[in-house]
Amino acid sequence: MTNEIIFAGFGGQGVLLAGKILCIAAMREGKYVSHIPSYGAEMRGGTANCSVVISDEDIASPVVERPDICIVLNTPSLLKFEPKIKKDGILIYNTSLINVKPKRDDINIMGIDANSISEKNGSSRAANMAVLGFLSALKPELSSVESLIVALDEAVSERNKKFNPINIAIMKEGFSLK
Amino acid sequence: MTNEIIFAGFGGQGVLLAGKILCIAAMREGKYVSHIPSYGAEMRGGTANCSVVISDEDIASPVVERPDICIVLNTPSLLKFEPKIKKDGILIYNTSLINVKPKRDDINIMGIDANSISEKNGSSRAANMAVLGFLSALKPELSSVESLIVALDEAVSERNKKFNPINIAIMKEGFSLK
Amino acid sequence: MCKIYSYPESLVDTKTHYCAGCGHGIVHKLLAECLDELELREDTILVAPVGCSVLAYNYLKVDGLEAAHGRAPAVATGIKRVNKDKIVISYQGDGDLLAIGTGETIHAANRGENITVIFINNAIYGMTGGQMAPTTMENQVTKTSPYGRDVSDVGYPIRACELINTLENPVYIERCSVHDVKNINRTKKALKKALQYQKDGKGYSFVEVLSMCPTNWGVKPQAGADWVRDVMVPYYPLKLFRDNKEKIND
Amino acid sequence: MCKIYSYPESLVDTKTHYCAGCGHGIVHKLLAECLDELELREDTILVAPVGCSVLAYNYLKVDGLEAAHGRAPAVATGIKRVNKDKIVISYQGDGDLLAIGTGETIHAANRGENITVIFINNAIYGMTGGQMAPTTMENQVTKTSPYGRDVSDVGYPIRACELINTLENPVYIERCSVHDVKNINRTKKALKKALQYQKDGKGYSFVEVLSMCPTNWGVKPQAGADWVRDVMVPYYPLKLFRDNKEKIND
Amino acid sequence: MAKGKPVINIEKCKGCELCIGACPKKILKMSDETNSQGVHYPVCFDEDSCIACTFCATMCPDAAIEIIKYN
Amino acid sequence: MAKGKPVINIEKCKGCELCIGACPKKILKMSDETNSQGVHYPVCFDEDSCIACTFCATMCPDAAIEIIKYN
Amino acid sequence: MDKKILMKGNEAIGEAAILAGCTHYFGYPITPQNEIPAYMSKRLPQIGGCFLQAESEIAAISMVMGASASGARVMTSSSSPGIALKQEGISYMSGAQLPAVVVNMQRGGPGLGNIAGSQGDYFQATRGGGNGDYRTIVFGPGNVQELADYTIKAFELADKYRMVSMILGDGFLGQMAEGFVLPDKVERLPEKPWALNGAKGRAPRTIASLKLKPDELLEQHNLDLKKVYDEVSEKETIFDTYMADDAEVLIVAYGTSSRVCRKAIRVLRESGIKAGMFRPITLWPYPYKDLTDISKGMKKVLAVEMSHGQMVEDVYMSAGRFVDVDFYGRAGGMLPKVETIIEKVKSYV
Amino acid sequence: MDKKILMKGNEAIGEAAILAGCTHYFGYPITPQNEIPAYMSKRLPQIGGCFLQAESEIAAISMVMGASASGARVMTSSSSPGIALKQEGISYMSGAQLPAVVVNMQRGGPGLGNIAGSQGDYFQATRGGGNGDYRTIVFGPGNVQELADYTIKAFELADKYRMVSMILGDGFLGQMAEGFVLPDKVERLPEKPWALNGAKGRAPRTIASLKLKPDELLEQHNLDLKKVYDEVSEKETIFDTYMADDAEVLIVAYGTSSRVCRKAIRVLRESGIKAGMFRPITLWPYPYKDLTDISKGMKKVLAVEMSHGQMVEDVYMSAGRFVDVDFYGRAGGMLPKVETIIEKVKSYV
Ligand SMILES: Cc1ncc(C[n+]2csc(CCOP(=O)(O)OP(=O)(O)O)c2C)c(N)n1
Ligand SMILES: Cc1ncc(C[n+]2csc(CCOP(=O)(O)OP(=O)(O)O)c2C)c(N)n1
Ligand code: SF4
Ligand code: SF4
Ligand code: SF4
Ligand code: SF4
Ligand code: SF4
Ligand code: SF4
Ligand SMILES: [Mg+2]
Ligand SMILES: [Mg+2]
Repeated sequence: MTNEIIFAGFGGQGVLLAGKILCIAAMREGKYVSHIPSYGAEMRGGTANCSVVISDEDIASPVVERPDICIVLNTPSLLKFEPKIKKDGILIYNTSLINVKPKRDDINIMGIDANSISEKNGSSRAANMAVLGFLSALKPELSSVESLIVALDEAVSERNKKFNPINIAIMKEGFSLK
Repeated sequence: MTNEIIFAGFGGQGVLLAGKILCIAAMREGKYVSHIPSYGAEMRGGTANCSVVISDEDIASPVVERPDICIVLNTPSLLKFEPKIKKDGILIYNTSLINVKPKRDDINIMGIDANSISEKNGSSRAANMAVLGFLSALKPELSSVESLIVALDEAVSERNKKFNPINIAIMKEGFSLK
Repeated sequence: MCKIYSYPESLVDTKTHYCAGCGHGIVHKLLAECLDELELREDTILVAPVGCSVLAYNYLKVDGLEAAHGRAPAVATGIKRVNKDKIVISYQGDGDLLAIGTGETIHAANRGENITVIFINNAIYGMTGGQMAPTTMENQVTKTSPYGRDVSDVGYPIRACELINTLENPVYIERCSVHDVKNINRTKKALKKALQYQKDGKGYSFVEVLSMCPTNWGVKPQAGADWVRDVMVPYYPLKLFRDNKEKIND
Repeated sequence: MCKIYSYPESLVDTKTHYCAGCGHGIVHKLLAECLDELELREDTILVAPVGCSVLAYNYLKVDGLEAAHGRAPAVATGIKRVNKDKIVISYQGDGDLLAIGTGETIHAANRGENITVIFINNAIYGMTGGQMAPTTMENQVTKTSPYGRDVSDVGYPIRACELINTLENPVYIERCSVHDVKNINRTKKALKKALQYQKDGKGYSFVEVLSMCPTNWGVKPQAGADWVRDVMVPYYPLKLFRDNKEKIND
Repeated sequence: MAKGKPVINIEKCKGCELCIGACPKKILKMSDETNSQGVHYPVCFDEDSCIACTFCATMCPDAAIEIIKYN
Repeated sequence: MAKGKPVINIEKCKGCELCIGACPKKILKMSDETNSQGVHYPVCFDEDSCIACTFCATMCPDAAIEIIKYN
Repeated sequence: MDKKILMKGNEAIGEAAILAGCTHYFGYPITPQNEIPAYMSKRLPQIGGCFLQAESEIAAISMVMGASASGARVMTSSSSPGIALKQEGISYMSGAQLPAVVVNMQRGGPGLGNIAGSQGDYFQATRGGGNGDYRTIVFGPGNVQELADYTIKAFELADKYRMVSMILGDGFLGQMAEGFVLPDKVERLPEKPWALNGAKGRAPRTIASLKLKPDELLEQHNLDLKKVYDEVSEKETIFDTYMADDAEVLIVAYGTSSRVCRKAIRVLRESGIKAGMFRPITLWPYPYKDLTDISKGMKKVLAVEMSHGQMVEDVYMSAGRFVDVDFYGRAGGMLPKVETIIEKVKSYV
Repeated sequence: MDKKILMKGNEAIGEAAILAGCTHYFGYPITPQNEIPAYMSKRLPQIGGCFLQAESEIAAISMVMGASASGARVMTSSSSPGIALKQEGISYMSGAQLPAVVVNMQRGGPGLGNIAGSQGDYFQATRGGGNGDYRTIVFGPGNVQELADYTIKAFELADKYRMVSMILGDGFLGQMAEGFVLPDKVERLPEKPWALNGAKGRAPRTIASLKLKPDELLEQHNLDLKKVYDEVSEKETIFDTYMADDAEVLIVAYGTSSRVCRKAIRVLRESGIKAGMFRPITLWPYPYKDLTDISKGMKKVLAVEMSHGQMVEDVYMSAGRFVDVDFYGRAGGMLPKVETIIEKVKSYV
């Protein structure tokens, strides 16, 4: 089983970190994982995204062109990635910031009010944690929320560990949404 | 028939020009010719020499390692090239400036008082012409003195053509020495 | 009722790839205005550097050539030596002009090539994501000076105008900034003068422009503009160094 | 009866490949004397340039490394960053230091690497047979300026000390000459001071030495020395530009 | 004093807010709405006070502002 | 005034004549003979006048001169 | 606990270099390898080493030369155009027999191209883009684990043979993070009795590539170099195979392309087609002999590259003497397509 | 009267370039090609052209790029280490499809090496020492006449295909003077509708090698380049043979080495041994097909080079598929020995 996932948003939304946490969590559960950011001369300071692959076998290409799952945190990312999702794939989008409606009817679309969840728990910038939690509820085969919590601790720098309790709370709330 | 020749002397003695004139003359007589200066990081401003090949067939290498004929105009050149001459080869050396005696007994050695000939004809720097004339007398198969005279005209720049009469006179005197 | 400010004719009406608040956009606009006003658009060849402005030729309606990183002044030289009657502009960033391109910069200036060099000093390598530039300020943290620029180890930020001002042939050297409206207007005047000089066959001109890279400085655009004013300007004095071959003394 | 002048210990007792009357030989001798007097021979690593002095390491009894053309200051940087307590000398010609090596020259100086750069300015490319150098004089005829250096086309000769003097970190900058005994002695003092500063960990020093290349100037050695005095010195003023980090004003 | 107004090309705007800092009359603020790229853009909340000084437009790195002057 | 004399290493000499120009006493001239490389070298024709100033040696690019001083 | 950690390829190289005893890094930024200098600028000061951002790639390789001559383990890294600029320096270092590790995270070319991963610099790396008859040891790792492992190996062989070693990765490998186990720290570094450190109590020594006099000196030097190169060719080839034992069609690929090929082989095997892979890991010395042996009897050999055909020449010169060789490649920073590989292989059987 | 004149190879290149309509030259001194810039600095001003000594080889190739983009016929020249430095620029020009002629008078390597003639840069020239999948047209002339003739041809093909052409000579060829006939002046230069000269009355145009968006752009560009390269490979190979018709042993050599081989062949023929030679003149595109055809049925093919084996790879990939290939080479600026060639060939028959 191979899952190809894209996380996308704007610069400060932590989509790269979200992908990394998912990878570490899945790796700890024995999966093959790969993570690659889109890098390069896109519009500078604009959208950021990363490709994550979680698989039972070694991974051919880390670059995801047609994702099974797509998590988008802002409007430009929705516009860009919605068309690329595989038929019957999953789109999770951040209703807090995205005011346009996804259009496709051949994929599973889920909105989550990620920024509100984050803010409610005392952080203005942890929408990424909310969607991570939600994803693990939706696709437990990728990683359990417990693994995500362990991975979070591994992924963030010493300096930022103090936010972990809040991040975990947000993750859990995301998890509980399903 | 292939003749491999080295002309050697110090910087201002015109050994490169002598080689060039011989080449042009022989070329005009239908021979294959090549001319290559020693170039590079020898002692700077020290000796200069060139390899000349005159042949009835196309020339393999322009670089002469063991010359048939060697014309040396100063002492360091004699010291350097005498040992390299082929057995039964020819060494022509400038007795005006070279006060050491050639040592080999398996080659034909001829001294010519080239600077005196030059000076006698009114030039302080045409020893090269004297040896050229002498060479053509010695080895007419390389080039006739007439061809050398034509070649001289071709080889020197417009600016220096005014010295041609003197140069020709010196060449002829060299020729007459044999 | 009339439009007193609109985007210049020479500017392509498109969205650039630059970040919000990036100084490159301001300079592009000014350059386009100058080309309009001097009617030079159809006589201009722009050499784009390797840096965030590598696509500058997509935003200005002029012929464009891409140089290898740092080599724009040499490429511009090659162009000018053929297109003697055309306006040739070398547009470069600080990494491009003052690191890898130091030799090309100094020698084109020294020859006094009749070209205009526009130097965007944003104290950082923008395109590659924020590494230390030759112009990075003392103690500034970048991707490759994570502990801040240690001037005792890697040297002080280099002042390009001062360096070039030691050479004989340059005709015009000025340092400007785009951190506020007053300075933007001054920058435009400088660019215009430089192009006018080139048109008149006077020779080499060099316009340095202090500029914002909010993305890699990790600040909001306005804070970036303020940083130019508060940190860069004091070290890189805004002034005219040479005009019409004459050195300007302080 | 005693020998009051002999060749220095640090100089290899051999015949050099230099032409008669070449300034490189004089500078080698002075450098060897300084190494002797400061007892630095066994602590020194010499970076040889590509130029006539490429074989300098054959003439000085020190460890030597050959740099690619123009890259000696960068190579010296690499050495010094490992051999922090050794004396590292970058010995370079004008083509090497000021043409192809412009970038390496400026940046090593700007970093203030604790090395000594000895710059032999003979206004020509010696090794390659006499082409125009960045320091070739106005109207000077060379192999690649057969009609004389046209400063309106290729620029004025570049003054290295003045260029480097715009940077912050250099500790010591002086221009000397070896065209006569008085100046040779001054040059020796400069070299000695530069090495002393390096030994004391003060930082970057730059000693420019005007020097003769009779062969490629097409003159006799004494005429070459006179040409240095009469043509080069007036353009390249012999002076101390900076000492112990302080700029010397005229 | 001259009168006028800024005309903002919403789609070109990248939301840098430099225009806001540049306006001497402080009559620009960022919109609550976003453009198609999700970017907030400036709006002039007091056109009457606009003196058509063009500062906002001059400052804009994205040539997203034009200025109309009333005569 | 000090007294001395130059000792010339004939084989090292390249014949540049710079020593000759450097000598304040003008007591050096080039030899008629040549060394093994065919090079003329300086000779001191008036050692009595030598003041052991070392100028000739200092000037020599080939370290071909040593100076002896008499005490 | 699993010792696997997640790191970007570029950072894995950086940490592995430090574990290998690399104390000096000189480089100049270029995408897609910027994480290497960024990582080194943080880490080297922590271990008392030296990170210096050079003014250019050329200055960087020159600094590497100086540090290497002084006996340090030293590294530089760049990507395609930047590596092109280092060619003269690499040639000089090879001529002077100075060891160092050079990393090339290849991007799309020619020229400025783009910043996606590519394998367009294979010729440059294995044939030498610099001047003269020199060789560098070239590794083509296929994942983050190998990037780390072969960085260690690159330092080891560089010192052992006094040669430049190169890690020939690409933008994808450098940018991607995978799980991998950090290699062990290298505890004993080799002595370098040839290093320059001032001639204290010994004769001065010189390190140079110039060999002027006598005329034969440079020839002899080249023969000496050749002897080293021959020994390396003899002893140091490394390769890997995948389902090659019973294969009828052999795919040859390295680095990122080999990952795609693996996938294709699995799919092919599912449909009963016996495909396998030969994966050279040292690209110079190329494992000619092993490839020749393994390819004998195959129906076809297919070389797959992210280029328009460079490594395939090495396949022609080995497998190609006995088996028909086909080629599939994409240039400009594009990955080969699994489907195309499958299609090609299917057409052979 | 015989129109033959005597000129150094380097000067012959210079004069031929001028006859080809070259108006701009940018270069940096290096032995053994200094006569080219010296010649151009005298001649170009006389015809209203431009000679400029650049501050470095890199600046020179960059100036060439600018002049080429402006539509001029332009040239640069250097020797081995200097050519190594131009690799990035050549890659850029190739990516931007800008024509120019680059002359490499090879010298002994690696590194600074020496200044004698050599053929150690064959890989660099034919495989590309720069980054990415690009090609340059490479000529390997064998005498002064050919230096002149193929300089003309190099300009012609460069413009025709918008590629960089290279004259791959060596120090011996450049320094030697021979008799030769000056080629005719090229009277009609091709139009260059793509050149930059200001967007007067037309849409602005851009010349660049950067191809960022969409992702496939650079791939397409590479495919376009490949199409050109394929056409050149198809149409523009040039080679020569010497006594090959009835030969039993075929020597393959180019440039200076081929001269030595000719001599050896004559000696061999005298002793009744049927040796002959295949001499590639275009080194890229290499005349694979012709060599394959001619070598079929030979007892042996012997590649001779002034290197430790570079062109021989092209021989392996063509003749080598049917005939046993041997190699003889000397590196470091030494000429192959006639006697060794004779010995080798004798051992085959
Ligand atoms: C030879 C080479 N080296 C390095 C790079 C990578 N690179 C691209 S842009 C750049 C520097 C950009 O900084 P700057 O010139 O200051 O321009 P900015 O983006 O800040 O405007 C670098 C190092 C390259 N493309 N080519
Ligand atoms: C990359 C490279 N370019 C050019 C050369 C050729 N070259 C050797 S020395 C030299 C310049 C010598 O001049 P300078 O540096 O002034 O030293 P000098 O010989 O005058 O002391 C040049 C261009 C080279 N060896 N390598
Ligand atoms: S990274 Fe900096 S220089 Fe580049 S576009 Fe963004 S703000 Fe401008
Ligand atoms: S060529 Fe000039 S610099 Fe070189 S050794 Fe001779 S005199 Fe000295
Ligand atoms: S034109 Fe002037 S006053 Fe009006 S909005 Fe713009 S900056 Fe403000
Ligand atoms: S300055 Fe321009 S881009 Fe920035 S917010 Fe104002 S209108 Fe938008
Ligand atoms: S020591 Fe002085 S006086 Fe004596 S010979 Fe030498 S220069 Fe002349
Ligand atoms: S200075 Fe030295 S080399 Fe020159 S002539 Fe005098 S002794 Fe000889
Ligand atoms: Mg910048
Ligand atoms: Mg010089």
